[in-house]
Amino acid sequence: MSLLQRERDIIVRNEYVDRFDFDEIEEFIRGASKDLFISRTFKTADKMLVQPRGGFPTYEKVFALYKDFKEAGVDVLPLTIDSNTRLNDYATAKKMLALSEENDVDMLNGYPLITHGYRTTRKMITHFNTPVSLRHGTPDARLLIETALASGIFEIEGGPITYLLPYSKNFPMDKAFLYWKYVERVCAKYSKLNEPINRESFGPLSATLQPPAIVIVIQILEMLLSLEEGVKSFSVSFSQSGSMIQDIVTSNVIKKLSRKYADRFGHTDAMIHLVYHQWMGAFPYNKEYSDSLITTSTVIAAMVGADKIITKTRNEAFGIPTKEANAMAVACVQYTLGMLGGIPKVEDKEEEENLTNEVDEILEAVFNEEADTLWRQVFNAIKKGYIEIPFSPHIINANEVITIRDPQSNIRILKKGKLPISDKSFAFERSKIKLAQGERVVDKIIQDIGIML
Amino acid sequence: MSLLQRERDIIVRNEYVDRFDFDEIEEFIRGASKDLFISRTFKTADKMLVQPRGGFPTYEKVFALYKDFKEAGVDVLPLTIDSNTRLNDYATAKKMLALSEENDVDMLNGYPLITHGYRTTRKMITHFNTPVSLRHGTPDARLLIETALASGIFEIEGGPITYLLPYSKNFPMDKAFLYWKYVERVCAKYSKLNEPINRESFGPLSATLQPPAIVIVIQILEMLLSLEEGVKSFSVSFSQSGSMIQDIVTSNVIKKLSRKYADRFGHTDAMIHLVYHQWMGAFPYNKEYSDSLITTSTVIAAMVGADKIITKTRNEAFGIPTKEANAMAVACVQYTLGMLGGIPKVEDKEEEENLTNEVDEILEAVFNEEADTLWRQVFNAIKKGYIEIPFSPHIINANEVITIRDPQSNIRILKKGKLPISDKSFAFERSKIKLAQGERVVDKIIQDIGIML
Amino acid sequence: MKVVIGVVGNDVHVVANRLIDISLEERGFEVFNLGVNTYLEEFMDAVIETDADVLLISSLNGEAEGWCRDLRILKSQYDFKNVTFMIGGNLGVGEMDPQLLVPKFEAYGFDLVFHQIDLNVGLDRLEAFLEARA
Amino acid sequence: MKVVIGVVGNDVHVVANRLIDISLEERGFEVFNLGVNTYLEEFMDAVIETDADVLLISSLNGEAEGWCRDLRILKSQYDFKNVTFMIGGNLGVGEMDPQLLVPKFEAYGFDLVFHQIDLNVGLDRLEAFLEARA
Ligand code: B12
Ligand code: B12
Repeated sequence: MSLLQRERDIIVRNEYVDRFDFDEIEEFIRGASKDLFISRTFKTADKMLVQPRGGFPTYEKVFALYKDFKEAGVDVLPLTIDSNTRLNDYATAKKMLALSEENDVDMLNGYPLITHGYRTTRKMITHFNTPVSLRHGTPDARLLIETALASGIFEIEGGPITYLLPYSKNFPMDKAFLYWKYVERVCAKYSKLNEPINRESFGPLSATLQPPAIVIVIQILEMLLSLEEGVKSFSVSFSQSGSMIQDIVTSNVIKKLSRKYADRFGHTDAMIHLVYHQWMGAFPYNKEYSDSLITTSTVIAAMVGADKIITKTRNEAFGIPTKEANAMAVACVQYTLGMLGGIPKVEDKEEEENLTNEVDEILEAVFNEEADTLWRQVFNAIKKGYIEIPFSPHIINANEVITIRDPQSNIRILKKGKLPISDKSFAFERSKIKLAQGERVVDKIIQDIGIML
Repeated sequence: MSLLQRERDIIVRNEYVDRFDFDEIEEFIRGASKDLFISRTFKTADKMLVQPRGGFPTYEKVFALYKDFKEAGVDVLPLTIDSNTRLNDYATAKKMLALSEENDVDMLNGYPLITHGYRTTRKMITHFNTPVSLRHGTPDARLLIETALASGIFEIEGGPITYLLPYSKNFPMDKAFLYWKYVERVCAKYSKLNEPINRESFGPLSATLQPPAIVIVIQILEMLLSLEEGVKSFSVSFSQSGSMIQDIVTSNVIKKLSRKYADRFGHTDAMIHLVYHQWMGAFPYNKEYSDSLITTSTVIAAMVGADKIITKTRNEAFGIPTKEANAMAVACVQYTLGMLGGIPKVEDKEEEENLTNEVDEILEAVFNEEADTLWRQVFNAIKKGYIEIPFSPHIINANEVITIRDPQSNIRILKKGKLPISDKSFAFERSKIKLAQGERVVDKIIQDIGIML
Repeated sequence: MKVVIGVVGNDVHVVANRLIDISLEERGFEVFNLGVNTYLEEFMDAVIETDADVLLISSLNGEAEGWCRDLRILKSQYDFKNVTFMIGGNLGVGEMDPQLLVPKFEAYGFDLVFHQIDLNVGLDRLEAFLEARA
Repeated sequence: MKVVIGVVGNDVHVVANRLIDISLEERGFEVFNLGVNTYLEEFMDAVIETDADVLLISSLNGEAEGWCRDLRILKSQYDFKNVTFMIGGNLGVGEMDPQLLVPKFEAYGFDLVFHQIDLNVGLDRLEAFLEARA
């Protein structure tokens, strides 16, 4: 028995889990409907796929949510996991699920997948026969991913960096890398049985003034860590920045560089997709304005040429959206994509060159790290502050980089901390920034975070 | 006394009109608040101006509408006139106004300006101290415009072609030219007293598959006819086509050519502005989709670089909008414009060249007409079918041109009728069209009209 | 079968009118299109003159009611027994309840009333109606 | 004046926390920032250790109620008479009626409760509260 399989046997043996029948699961995946694989939908669809976020504690409420989503014309269904399950606290998840079922109130902010188990969940997934994407934010997602795959969920979001730096205060980073290595391997293994399992990285990060160079570096690194383990279908992603041209530039560069680095590392057969997240920062308290923001994001996504868009709702500023609000957003995004014609192909050579240089420079520093494996190089790079994200709650994050917006709303690097970008690249960033006479950086930051309010 | 003044005295002597005190009106305009002149706002504002449409029968309802618009952050107020007044049927307008006032139901689809008179209306206009734009659709608008200007309404929409071909079945075209000449002259005269009066042409035409070449030709001709009489501030306009790139191309070409032809005719001192109409064709019956359409139009307007945007509402498919729906649209458009950053400057050299050629070719044919005045040249050109608009109800319209959409939703000329465009230009149009095997043109037209449904 | 079509009153919305013309021809009707801005009397005259089987009126700008009120009176003056009267489009000002509009126009003397209904749905219903009548 | 701040429970929303830190410093407070993912007991310990005048808790992910229920019990175990207890952010799951939320959190032992209120408005109110108390 392989080492991996031995680890798997241990992982799935858990008092909150019904016996895992690996043979049956392999059989299921081998024979699973092609329509459940987003990796295939990416190939066959001639439109941008639309996917909302969402999850409720009970099976019935998720079923009802999926029904509404389908009626709204959804392309990819989401399954968002509750935060107890994310923190591997299955006992609390179980208790809260029972309370939710008895009292018809939601005591969890998502679907406790481990508690429901794969046998139950699979019924729902196969019933709707639509690709499902797993949204969590879990550093140790081993059991979660085993359960998801066994349920028929063939797209897994996250990664050791993107589900750690924005989502955790002190989960040990080396562990995160190893636990995600496990996830990649299981995904790779199952990818051989039918269509490939798709892995997706979470580009929005802390969703707050993230400079594109850092986003792209992290996307490429998580992609390489995944492909390295045998994954064949991967989605890089980023979220609306607040500047249309910056989104276009980011898109052009991430498409070019993710392919370039995948190829350079020998993964020429890997499929790479681009996912665009509608505005992930603070939403306005006005629901009509939120609708306007959602449509604007959609138009930008079309200009960016994303393969998939992940939607927000008019309830975003208030709390977990109702299924109605969520489905309405899906319908409106589909409507907008359907009627939008004549999208021009835009580029900005100078900006693209600078962004390409920055990404190359940071990646070079990572690859030059003395370490035996890629994940250790990345680990060191983050520890040294070569990579850091603004507004991360994690203790390992360097917190030295400061970003603000230029007059066109592009996010620019004001203080570069330990980012290994060249003087030339940094000078380019600085040259775009215009602070008004006497304007304080803090005030500018507050204003720049709140541009959508 | 000048000939014009003699005509003016006759025009304003009408049993439905209170005595016109021209001296007092001149005094009023001379001393009027600069804030009432959109020609000045265009110069001082550093944003796209937002203007809705709207008008109700009674003074009180328009007052309330304006209040809501102001709270929504409107830049330019509209005054839409009822259709009896448009047809110079002041008796019916008066009767219906009385009924509306007594019964608190709207018996008119707009504001009967003649019936209310300038003394009353001026109170409202000066109270809000915001530029007002007159929206009508009247071929003989002489008395209407006298009353509007005397009221403090310093932007007048329309023109002898754009308020005739889409709006009338058999009003004589030569008369329309002469009546509008009167309007231009009065506007020109008053323009000397304070800031210039702004004239605006109505580019949407029949709002149904209008080819950009025809729209631009008509915009330029109405502009020239107006500047010729001494108007110094003019807005050309067009409406969303359904293709983002076609709108951008239209904008780039209309900006360039309107300036070129104004200068060529010696009007180098005239200010020319660009107005963008949100989608003017059939709206969806779903109000949320209408909201999405409105936001999409707004984003395109920003890309197009318009000086003013004219908004629609989520009620469009159903009927005259409530003041609440109307104000909401204004607020959402302002929100969208406010948060949109990093708009790229887009161009498409090949498309722009072709469109420029088409416009130049048609205008050349007009200017080559044997006639002593420009308006007669235009008149002849329309009679000969050198200029015609698809889906005009007017008997003079040639109705030979057929347009359909290409795969990018651009509106293309399938049959050119008598349009004097070169074989090269026409070949370019035809080369873009792709009809599916066995697809009938009628079905394609029906589908292409309804792209927003 | 002969159909007289047109848009009633001071209404210039011509687009649907053109499409109805084409669709009727395709369905094999002989069409007499009076275009926009047509008054009720003109419609009546045309029906008599062409000996039409159907009168199909459109109204989009919301003013239909004012222009169609007198249909019953006009109908009573001539023998229109074998003529089918049909109206469609946007039959009210502002947002209207179709439940209230339809009976109102039926009372004016229309056999078939379509408020904000697609023209093809309406023409299918017309054909079914004519068949049932025949 | 000393203020202990932080985000309660399993909540990682750090942005407002950073801004509150900066704003309090600017207003002349001495700030002890415990960051995100802080439990009620840790807050209490920090208040005692630093001898703070104010405890300012944020909660954004909707779970505040579960984490703050026990405040009254904890308060009763120590002498917090001179400490001002304050909470703000997004205090419920889904869309909530602030009219219901505020009294609930006051009952838990908070002096100042702000549901979806801008931080500067909240800090102005804090200063006014401290002044009135002095
Ligand atoms: C950015 C963001 C994230 C980022 C956070 C990055 C980071 N590490 O900080 C990411 C993407 C990682 C994230 C993750 C999650 N998020 Co989140 N997130 C947001 C979002 C979009 C903006 C928050 C923000 O930064 N705002 C900007 C700052 C400056 O403002 P603020 O935090 O709103 O605070 C203001 C006021 O509340 C006030 N304030 C705050 N504290 C205090 C204290 C006092 C005393 C006073 C007076 C005022 C005050 O001051 C601020 C400025 O005025 C909000 C929705 C929104 N608001 O639009 C959701 C939101 C807060 N997130 C939410 C959720 C559920 C989550 C997740 C659980 C999502 C999931 N299901 O996957 C995860 C996990 C988080 C966890 N374990 O806690 C929900 C909370 C639900 C609820 N309350 O009902 C929200 C409301 C979104 C939603 N509608 O579902 N999120
Ligand atoms: C394009 C348009 C115009 C163009 C018309 C160009 C032209 N000459 O045709 C222009 C810009 C010139 C225009 C002008 C005006 N318009 Co207009 N216009 C529209 C718009 C946006 C689309 C109409 C259209 O062409 N639709 C496409 C065609 C194919 O569909 P349709 O006409 O809706 O018809 C469908 C059905 O009703 C059905 N149908 C039609 N007839 C019949 C008959 C039968 C028997 C059946 C079964 C079905 C049927 O078939 C069609 C396809 O399914 C509509 C709003 C909308 N629908 O989104 C307003 C609208 C019709 N206009 C309106 C108004 C008020 C005006 C003006 C008075 C505006 C003003 N205040 O300035 C003027 C003057 C018009 C006049 N005197 O009549 C109102 C009517 C208000 C109401 N009913 O309450 C509308 C609804 C807009 C609004 N919300 O205010 N307009």
